[in-house]
Amino acid sequence: MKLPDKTLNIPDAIAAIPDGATVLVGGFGVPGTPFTLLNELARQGQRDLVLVKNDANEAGMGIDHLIGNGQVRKLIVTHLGLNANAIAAMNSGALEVEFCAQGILAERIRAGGAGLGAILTDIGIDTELANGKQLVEMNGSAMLVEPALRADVALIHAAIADPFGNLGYAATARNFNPLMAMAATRVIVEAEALVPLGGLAPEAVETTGAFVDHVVELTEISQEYGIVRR
Amino acid sequence: MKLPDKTLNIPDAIAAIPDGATVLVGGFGVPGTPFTLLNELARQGQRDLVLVKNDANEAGMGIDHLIGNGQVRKLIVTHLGLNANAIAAMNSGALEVEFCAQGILAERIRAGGAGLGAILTDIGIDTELANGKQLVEMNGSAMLVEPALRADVALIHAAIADPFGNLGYAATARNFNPLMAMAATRVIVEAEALVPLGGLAPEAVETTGAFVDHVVELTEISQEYGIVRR
Amino acid sequence: MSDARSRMVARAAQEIAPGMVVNLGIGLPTQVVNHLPADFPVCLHSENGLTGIGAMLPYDKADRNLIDAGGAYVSTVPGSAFFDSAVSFALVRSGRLDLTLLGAFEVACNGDLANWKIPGKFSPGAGGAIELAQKARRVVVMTTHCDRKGNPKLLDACTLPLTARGRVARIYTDMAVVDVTPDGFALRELAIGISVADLRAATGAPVTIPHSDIPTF
Amino acid sequence: MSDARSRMVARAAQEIAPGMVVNLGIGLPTQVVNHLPADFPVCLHSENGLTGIGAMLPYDKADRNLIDAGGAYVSTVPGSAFFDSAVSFALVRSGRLDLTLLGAFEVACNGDLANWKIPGKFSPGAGGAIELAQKARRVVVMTTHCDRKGNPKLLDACTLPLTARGRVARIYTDMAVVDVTPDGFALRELAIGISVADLRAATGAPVTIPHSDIPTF
Repeated sequence: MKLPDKTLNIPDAIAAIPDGATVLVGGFGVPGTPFTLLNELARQGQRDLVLVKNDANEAGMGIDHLIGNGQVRKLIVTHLGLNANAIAAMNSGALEVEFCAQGILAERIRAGGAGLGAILTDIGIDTELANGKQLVEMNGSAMLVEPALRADVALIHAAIADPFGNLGYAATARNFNPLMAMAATRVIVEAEALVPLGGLAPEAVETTGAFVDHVVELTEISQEYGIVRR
Repeated sequence: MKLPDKTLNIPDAIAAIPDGATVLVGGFGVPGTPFTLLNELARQGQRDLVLVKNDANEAGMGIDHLIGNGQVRKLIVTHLGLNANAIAAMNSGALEVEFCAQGILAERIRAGGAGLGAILTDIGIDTELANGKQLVEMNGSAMLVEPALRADVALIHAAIADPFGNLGYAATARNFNPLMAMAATRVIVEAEALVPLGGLAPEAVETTGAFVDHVVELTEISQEYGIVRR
Repeated sequence: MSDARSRMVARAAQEIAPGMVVNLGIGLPTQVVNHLPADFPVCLHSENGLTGIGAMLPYDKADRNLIDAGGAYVSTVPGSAFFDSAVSFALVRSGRLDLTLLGAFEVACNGDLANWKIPGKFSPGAGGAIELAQKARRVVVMTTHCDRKGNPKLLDACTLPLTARGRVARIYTDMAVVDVTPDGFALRELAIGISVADLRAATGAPVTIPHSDIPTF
Repeated sequence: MSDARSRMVARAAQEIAPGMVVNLGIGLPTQVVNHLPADFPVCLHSENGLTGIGAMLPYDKADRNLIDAGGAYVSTVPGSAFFDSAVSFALVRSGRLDLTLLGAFEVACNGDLANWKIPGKFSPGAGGAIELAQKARRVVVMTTHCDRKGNPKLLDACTLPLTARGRVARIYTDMAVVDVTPDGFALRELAIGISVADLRAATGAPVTIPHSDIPTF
């Protein structure tokens, strides 16, 4: 026995995404955003997408390209603060935006990855984020039902991967990536470095390859991944 | 600024546990069981404890000492398979036992550590593990409400720790330890090795010390931690 | 191990397709790996937090911190990964476990499985069995056809507390390969030397017999 | 930064007790760390997955993968740890965050906080603000006493969408230190040069004034 090889090229990995797909996108700001996979998705032009991401990147990078192309029907996000384009698209009605508390978005995705139905939480009670949500009484307190969020596809950025899809992340580029890597039917990973099986120690693996479908190695780290001088 | 120092000696760490406490105990079989902390708890003799653990260890080791001493009022566990003493105590009525599906026990503890109220799951539906549990309807399907499990104390075994309580685990000694280390008011860690701040790389930390209250260094690895020849 | 049981194990090994993530129950199921080629691409999962289970190790070579869910000392392979118990069952529940091979006390012709409790006799707790049986993409049972007293384990309905309802797809026994179909048990293959009459006598529910030749194993 | 604001920041730094885990909101709150001694034992938390935030770094020394939740390039300290976004908010919600210092649009005299949305003008989403405000053990606000137009931010009731209800314990402004008590706002300290009359004029709700001397900062 040996562990299966899941390496693939970028165009073929992205070509498996159909129109209308719900897509989880890793990253918090620049770190951990799979820019190369997103650029290929922009190039291939799949439409009517529902994107789930912490933020909307900044104007001119990452998912902003997809929003600008009109490929995105809906965005589930915790904030849009740094992307004026996305705010404008939301305000004009061109883009449907669902806001979620940051940790609850993380938990909803994790619940999807963990095969749970939902979590019960009091986060957001007394705020407009509770509007329209199912309530359950538990020990005399009202709790919100926050449904698990599972997607068709997850686009993940890793610092290091092996061919089975075991992953390691760099610093705060971890963020939503390990959660999203558990929560999609098709998990596509771009890795800055691809090492042979055994190149990642079992203790150092942050996402087991058992959750991963495709691994692509980045041949260059483009400027988008770099320092942003504001 | 520097990170706080949480090192303490074993008797003082355990002395903070009162009678009647609910105590999470790490480990799956031998690996990850905090034998030294448990032995001190057996020596100090706190009573009326509720223990939460994957299993009941084996006769003559770990929580079996506490059960044998009559210190345990109730045990929440996934199975008792290897401990005939525990099964006998349960069958005689001396020990109350609540069984939980293994992954659901993990999720209930994690939910406690994550400050959630509960998880909704279909695991156990159609089995007697569903008996008496609250049901919620979600999208037309019945889901069980599995309440978050938080405890007064967690007893954790780590391979390596720094004084702030950042932890690393060895191999399958990880198991329930990182989950339990998030889910108690007082988290007490025994570590096989204590390294200075900075001795664990930030990427290698498996539990951030922000969850940990006390760190004790083991001065010897007693026979209980060793290979069991069956 | 009897010859028929050995052939059952070898036959069940063919359940494992390239690329699968597989969880093997304690006991006989773990032995199917002995029938896979050295370069066969598969990922073995252990509930206590390991993907990529390697060979079992003798005590003098064992790592005290590295066991499988049955408590056996095992090794890693290139590409193994460790994780906590929550992640381990996340994998099981979220559809990433392609196959589980489990033992059974009873299997019913509607796919119900009982393999964790005999009231009054054996009630150590289910461990991870309920999640494996309820959520693996394919649930396959491997068991002796009858219990030690000769009573059938393949039944019209389970009498013991259930592990999961309607989840068993196929059963490998020392007498036959039997599928669970919408019409109940359906014979697929017979062990060498077993007749249809033998099988019917040893089975506690009707079994559909194919009209064509019945393969043997 | 004005002198009064500098003194507000310095005064607010005294909120941080040894051993605390602290989350500092974007902007002025992050500056309180400049008023702590080098060996002060504290753990700074960043929502994007970091405990042990080190100094901010200039662009030419920054690590492209190491930012705080506000997007600033930061460094680690000995004992820093990285984790995912779920663990990061697990820490916040489960009571491990001793203190958060947040900015505000409005604070009401019952402790209500509004700091994430101005309908029709500013609605980028709350990010992690709701969880910080709802679950930190102690929620302290640091803000100018009035907005840019001179309107009070400390009010009888919030007019903007709430971040959290009844959670603010204390407010540091460029005019005063004000506690939220069961009887509403209570003055604790005044900025140098500010009178009780100044404070009352700039506050949109009654303020209880102590009978004894009022300390200044």
